[in-house]
Amino acid sequence: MSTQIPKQTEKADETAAETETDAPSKGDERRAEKRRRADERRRQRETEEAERAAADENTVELRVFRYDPDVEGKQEPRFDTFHVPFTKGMTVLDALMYARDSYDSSLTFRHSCRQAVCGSDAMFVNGGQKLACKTQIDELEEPIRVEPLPHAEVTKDLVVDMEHFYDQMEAVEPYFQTNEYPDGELEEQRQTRENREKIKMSTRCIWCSACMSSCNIAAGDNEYLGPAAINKAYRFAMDEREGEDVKQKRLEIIEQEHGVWRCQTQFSCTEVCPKDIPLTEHIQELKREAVKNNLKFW
Amino acid sequence: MSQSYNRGLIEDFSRWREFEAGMWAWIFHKFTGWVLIGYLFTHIAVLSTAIPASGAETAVLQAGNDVYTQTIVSLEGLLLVRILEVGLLAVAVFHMLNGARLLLVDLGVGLESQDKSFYASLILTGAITVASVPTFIAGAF
Amino acid sequence: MYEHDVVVVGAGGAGLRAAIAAQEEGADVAIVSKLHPVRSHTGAAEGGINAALRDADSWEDHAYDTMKGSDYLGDAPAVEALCKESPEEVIQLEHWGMPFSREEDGRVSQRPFGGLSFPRTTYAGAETGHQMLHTMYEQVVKRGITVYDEWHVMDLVVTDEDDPADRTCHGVVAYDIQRGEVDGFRASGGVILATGGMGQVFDHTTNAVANTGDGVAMAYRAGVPMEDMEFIQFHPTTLPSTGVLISEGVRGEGGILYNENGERFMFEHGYANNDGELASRDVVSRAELTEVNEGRGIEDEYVHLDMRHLGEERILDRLENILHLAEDFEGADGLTEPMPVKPGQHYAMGGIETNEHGETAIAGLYAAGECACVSVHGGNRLGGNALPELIVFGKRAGHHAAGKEMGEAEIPTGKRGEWEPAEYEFEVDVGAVGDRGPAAADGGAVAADAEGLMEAEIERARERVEDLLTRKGRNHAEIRSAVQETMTANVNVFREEEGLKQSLSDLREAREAYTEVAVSDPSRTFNTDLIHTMETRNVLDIAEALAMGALARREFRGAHWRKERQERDDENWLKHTLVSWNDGEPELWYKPAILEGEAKTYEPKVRSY
Amino acid sequence: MAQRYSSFDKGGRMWLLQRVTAAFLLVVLAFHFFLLHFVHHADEVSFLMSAGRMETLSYYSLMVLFLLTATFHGVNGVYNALVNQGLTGTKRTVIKWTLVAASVVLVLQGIRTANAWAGIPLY
Ligand SMILES: Cc1cc2nc3c(=O)[nH]c(=O)nc-3n(C[C@H](O)[C@H](O)[C@H](O)COP(=O)(O)OP(=O)(O)OC[C@H]3O[C@@H](n4cnc5c(N)ncnc54)[C@H](O)[C@@H]3O)c2cc1C
Ligand code: HEM
Ligand code: SF4
Ligand code: F3S
Ligand code: FES
Repeated sequence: MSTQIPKQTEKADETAAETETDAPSKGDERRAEKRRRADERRRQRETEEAERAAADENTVELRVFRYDPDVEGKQEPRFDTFHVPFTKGMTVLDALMYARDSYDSSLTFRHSCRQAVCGSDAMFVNGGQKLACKTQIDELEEPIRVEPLPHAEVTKDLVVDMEHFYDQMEAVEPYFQTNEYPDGELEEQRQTRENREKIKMSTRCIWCSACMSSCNIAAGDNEYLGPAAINKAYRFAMDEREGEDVKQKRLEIIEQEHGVWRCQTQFSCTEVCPKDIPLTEHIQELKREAVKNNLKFW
Repeated sequence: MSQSYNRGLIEDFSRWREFEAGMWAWIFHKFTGWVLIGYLFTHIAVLSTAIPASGAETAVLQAGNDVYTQTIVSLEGLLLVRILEVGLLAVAVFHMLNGARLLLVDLGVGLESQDKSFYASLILTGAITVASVPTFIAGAF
Repeated sequence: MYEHDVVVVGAGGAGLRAAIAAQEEGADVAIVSKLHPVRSHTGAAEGGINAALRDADSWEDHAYDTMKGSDYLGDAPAVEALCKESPEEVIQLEHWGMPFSREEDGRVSQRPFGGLSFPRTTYAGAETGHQMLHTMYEQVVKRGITVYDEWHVMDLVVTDEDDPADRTCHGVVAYDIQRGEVDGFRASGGVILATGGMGQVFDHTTNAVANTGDGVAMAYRAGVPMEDMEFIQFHPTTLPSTGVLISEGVRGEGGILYNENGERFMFEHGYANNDGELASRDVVSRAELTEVNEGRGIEDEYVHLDMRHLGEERILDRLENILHLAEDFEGADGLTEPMPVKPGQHYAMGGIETNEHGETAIAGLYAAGECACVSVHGGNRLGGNALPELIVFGKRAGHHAAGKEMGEAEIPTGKRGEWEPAEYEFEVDVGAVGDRGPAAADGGAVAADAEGLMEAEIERARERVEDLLTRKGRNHAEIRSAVQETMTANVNVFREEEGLKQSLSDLREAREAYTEVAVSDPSRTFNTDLIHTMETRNVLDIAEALAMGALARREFRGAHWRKERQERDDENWLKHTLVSWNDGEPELWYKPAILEGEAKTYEPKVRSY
Repeated sequence: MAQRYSSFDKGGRMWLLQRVTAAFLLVVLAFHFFLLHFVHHADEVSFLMSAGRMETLSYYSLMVLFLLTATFHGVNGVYNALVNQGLTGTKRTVIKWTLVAASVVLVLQGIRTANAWAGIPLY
């Protein structure tokens, strides 16, 4: 059973005791009482779940990180345990949705597409950055621990603040730029198959931020562009449709103080990317590209 | 700076479980690099005893009674120093092998087998260290 | 309160294109979306974008194919606009850098698609939607268009004249998911709804969890009719646990469907003696469900799609991504075992009634994309026709809202043109429960000017949130699943009189239950419980209109199949279904489909391929 | 183009130098270890033997170069590591110059030692 329960109760008692000594206000008492009742309810729910789990062998145990700055009793981060009936093909996201819809509707996480294209549900599952919807339960060791992405500010439960990640993505001028378009009205720009192949993997990024969360350098240096943004820059720098002058500009962007040189080839970004983008390879190629480009003028 | 909530000791610790090869390599490389630069300073400090020694008489030098030779011999006579030297060798060998691996990575060679090359560096380091123990310890007893 | 010229609700393909277009016309635009733009479900589209780009092809052919595909329920002016403009829009995307797949000579690739007389589906690998969505978001970043992401739009701010045709939309009220506050977005030029699909009305869908048809429901409550809601496309091969789409390619390559007894039912039970597994989507979907209903389904739920006999080499070569999908989302290894599949809701042909400029019956309110019904898809959407719809009508709506002169529209909206009331009598109550309460488009009564109206609506929305957060009651999840269950059981690919009636009474029950709904999470931060509860109301409104339309339409057209009459009835049903909310008393009515186009008049023909 | 020249980002140059010195060190350090631990054993070291080697110009210059590159490589490595951990502002400037000073001391002391062996009276 969940290890947090006794601790939580202790806490509630403590606060109650405290308030007694220094002339409790009615509000404090009420709040303490409320908290106690909430704990009670949770304990009861968890016992029920555990019983159900015992009755039915086929359940999975999930330990989920909980935190909410707004709700008393959740301000102190803790883990809640859920027992979810296992069905074949179940993903971590399915399990979380089940837990939310059946046990605790305040369990909060981002999700939308359920098919690894929206990039909403990157989380820290059993110690690794994973897309919850793309992670099969039966490939994980139990109990399954689900936490929000490390190195990011937690908004609530499994939701982290993505603003910083978006800023980095948008810092590399992530839009196509060129000075020449073909003449004809319905003329497309030509691009060789090889060139499209070269940028193909880099265009698959779904902005999930798993890579950024896994990179120790990004954790230490908030200004580091990070693997995803550099990959985005790669996507354009290597696109032959953009032309030479634009490429020069692109290289200047990625060469800035907190750009490619920060990368220490840790490879963890490449390991966790749910879209299998060879991030380290792209970063390294840009470093070489930058050096080559600069050597020309030496 | 980046922020993260304290998730308790055990939880924090478990993060290490999924450290991938590349990350261990990074940590080891860092550690060995620092040891090496630290050693370089001490090394030069010890060697500088050669400066006063060079003023000594030729006979003294020949007999090995100068400050430099004395310092080295007494240091080398200590088992601890010998053991530390083996450690230094291990550190240096790892840093060299992994450094070579990193140079290849920078050249874009063998990125798919980066984990294998890391393990190879580890194993080779171990092998070379063990193999050199006799040479390093020789004469210490 | 925030003020902009044009407020776009939704940031999928349609919303982004609309915002860019409005900005091109010089308007100050803002996008308000409950998801960050790149999380929109447009990113899930795989197949491609239809556009007549090549010399050997023509927009007229594309229009003809589309009309035929729609089973003659498309409106010709809309269909022709789509086909004429999609080439320039696709080239526009290419000029914005979209990484299309390429031919040897460096031009964009096109491939054949079901129902098309020319290979005109332009694609970017198996991730066309993803590339399109990201390319357009890049343009939005480039232009510095303001995006309010993770804001859930709750309702429209519309004046309350009796006749919806006299009403005006002044903006929207929205809930900031991160901070838990209600605020208003006032739009002096217009509000463009681009909120996407409504797959969550069914319990098994290829749509995202966020596709709850919010825009459709909002417009409906404000007085805009919903059009052709009964036309829902079901895809026969989706994974049972998640609804992830397994492309038709598997059957195209020779994949076989088996039931629990290992019978190749498409032939052995005579569903399609000629084409077998390759019969059209609706036929295969119905066959699968019949098997399950007659007890020959596996685990009473799905059938097997087997591709093992194709051999590892061929599978890896042509269907590799299918292996990954089955593995990642279903835990099934397509090389060693058959994959479980079942039909799933895929696309809503119907939606908010608009004309070809994206205008709705209410002034200042526009709609584009899957939430709108222009109508280009009529009774059935052709694969690859939704993405061009997003960019063509997104752009048109954006331009019009920003004040561009575009001439008189040919498609009438609301009851402005020819129309007839439905003769159908519903046995169950529909619409709002109990005392009708304040009309959706209320507020006009209390405020004379737009400013005051906005304030009043914001206040009302705040009260509603407050009420949901503080009251005690039931969890929305049960209600939503009740809706999804009855819709899937009764308004699915099989539609029979009895079932449809059943669904309406189940929906009634759900509506009544919803009056007691409450949110148990008291938090002001990222309260998804609250958001989902509000969405469930939208799901309810849509489900009901959908079931009403389906019950009344006694014919088999496009994706709508009726047991009572299994053939198309052009005599009586060459017309669009419309449902108006009427401040709580839904009304069903019809308007004729427009078959006279600029190129020609599209005479209904037998739809056979 | 002159502008381009000066815009050769420092990060890029240092990065490249770190790799170039690493490649050089790889060879020289291996040689160094081999010579001083396997060919000659550590406990046999004496002033005269060292002096003997140092008196050859090529060995002397190799060792000085070894010292220079190792110092650069090591100190630059440490500096990078600190910067990557988020060292900024005044602290960063202070540490940078401290490291530079330490390197200068190290190199000078090293050269003095080498000179002592080589019999060059510059120490
Ligand atoms: C699996 C799959 C494959 C497909 N393949 C193809 C294909 O190959 N070719 C093709 O042509 N079509 C295809 N389609 C159909 C097509 O992708 C969709 O119809 C289209 O992408 C819908 O785009 P949209 O912009 O209308 O909506 P979406 O992309 O769904 O965007 C809706 C937006 O509205 C926002 N929103 C919703 N409600 C609210 C609210 N209350 N407040 C604020 N914002 C809100 C959301 O945040 C989102 O940004 C496919 C569909 C699916 C599901
Ligand atoms: C023998 C050959 C050597 C090779 C091939 C080598 C290779 C490398 C490489 C490639 C790096 C850069 C890592 C990165 O930035 O990602 C590095 C870092 C470093 N090296 Fe070496 N090196 C060698 C010898 C040395 C020596 C002799 C010293 C000590 C003086 C040393 C000290 C360091 C330090 C301190 C770092 C920084 C570590 C960190 O990132 O914290 N190296 N080495
Ligand atoms: S690069 Fe990969 S891990 Fe990083 S954000 Fe993009 S998809 Fe996610
Ligand atoms: S994890 Fe970080 S250090 Fe580089 S290789 Fe990836 S960005
Ligand atoms: S839910 Fe969209 S990526 Fe997982």
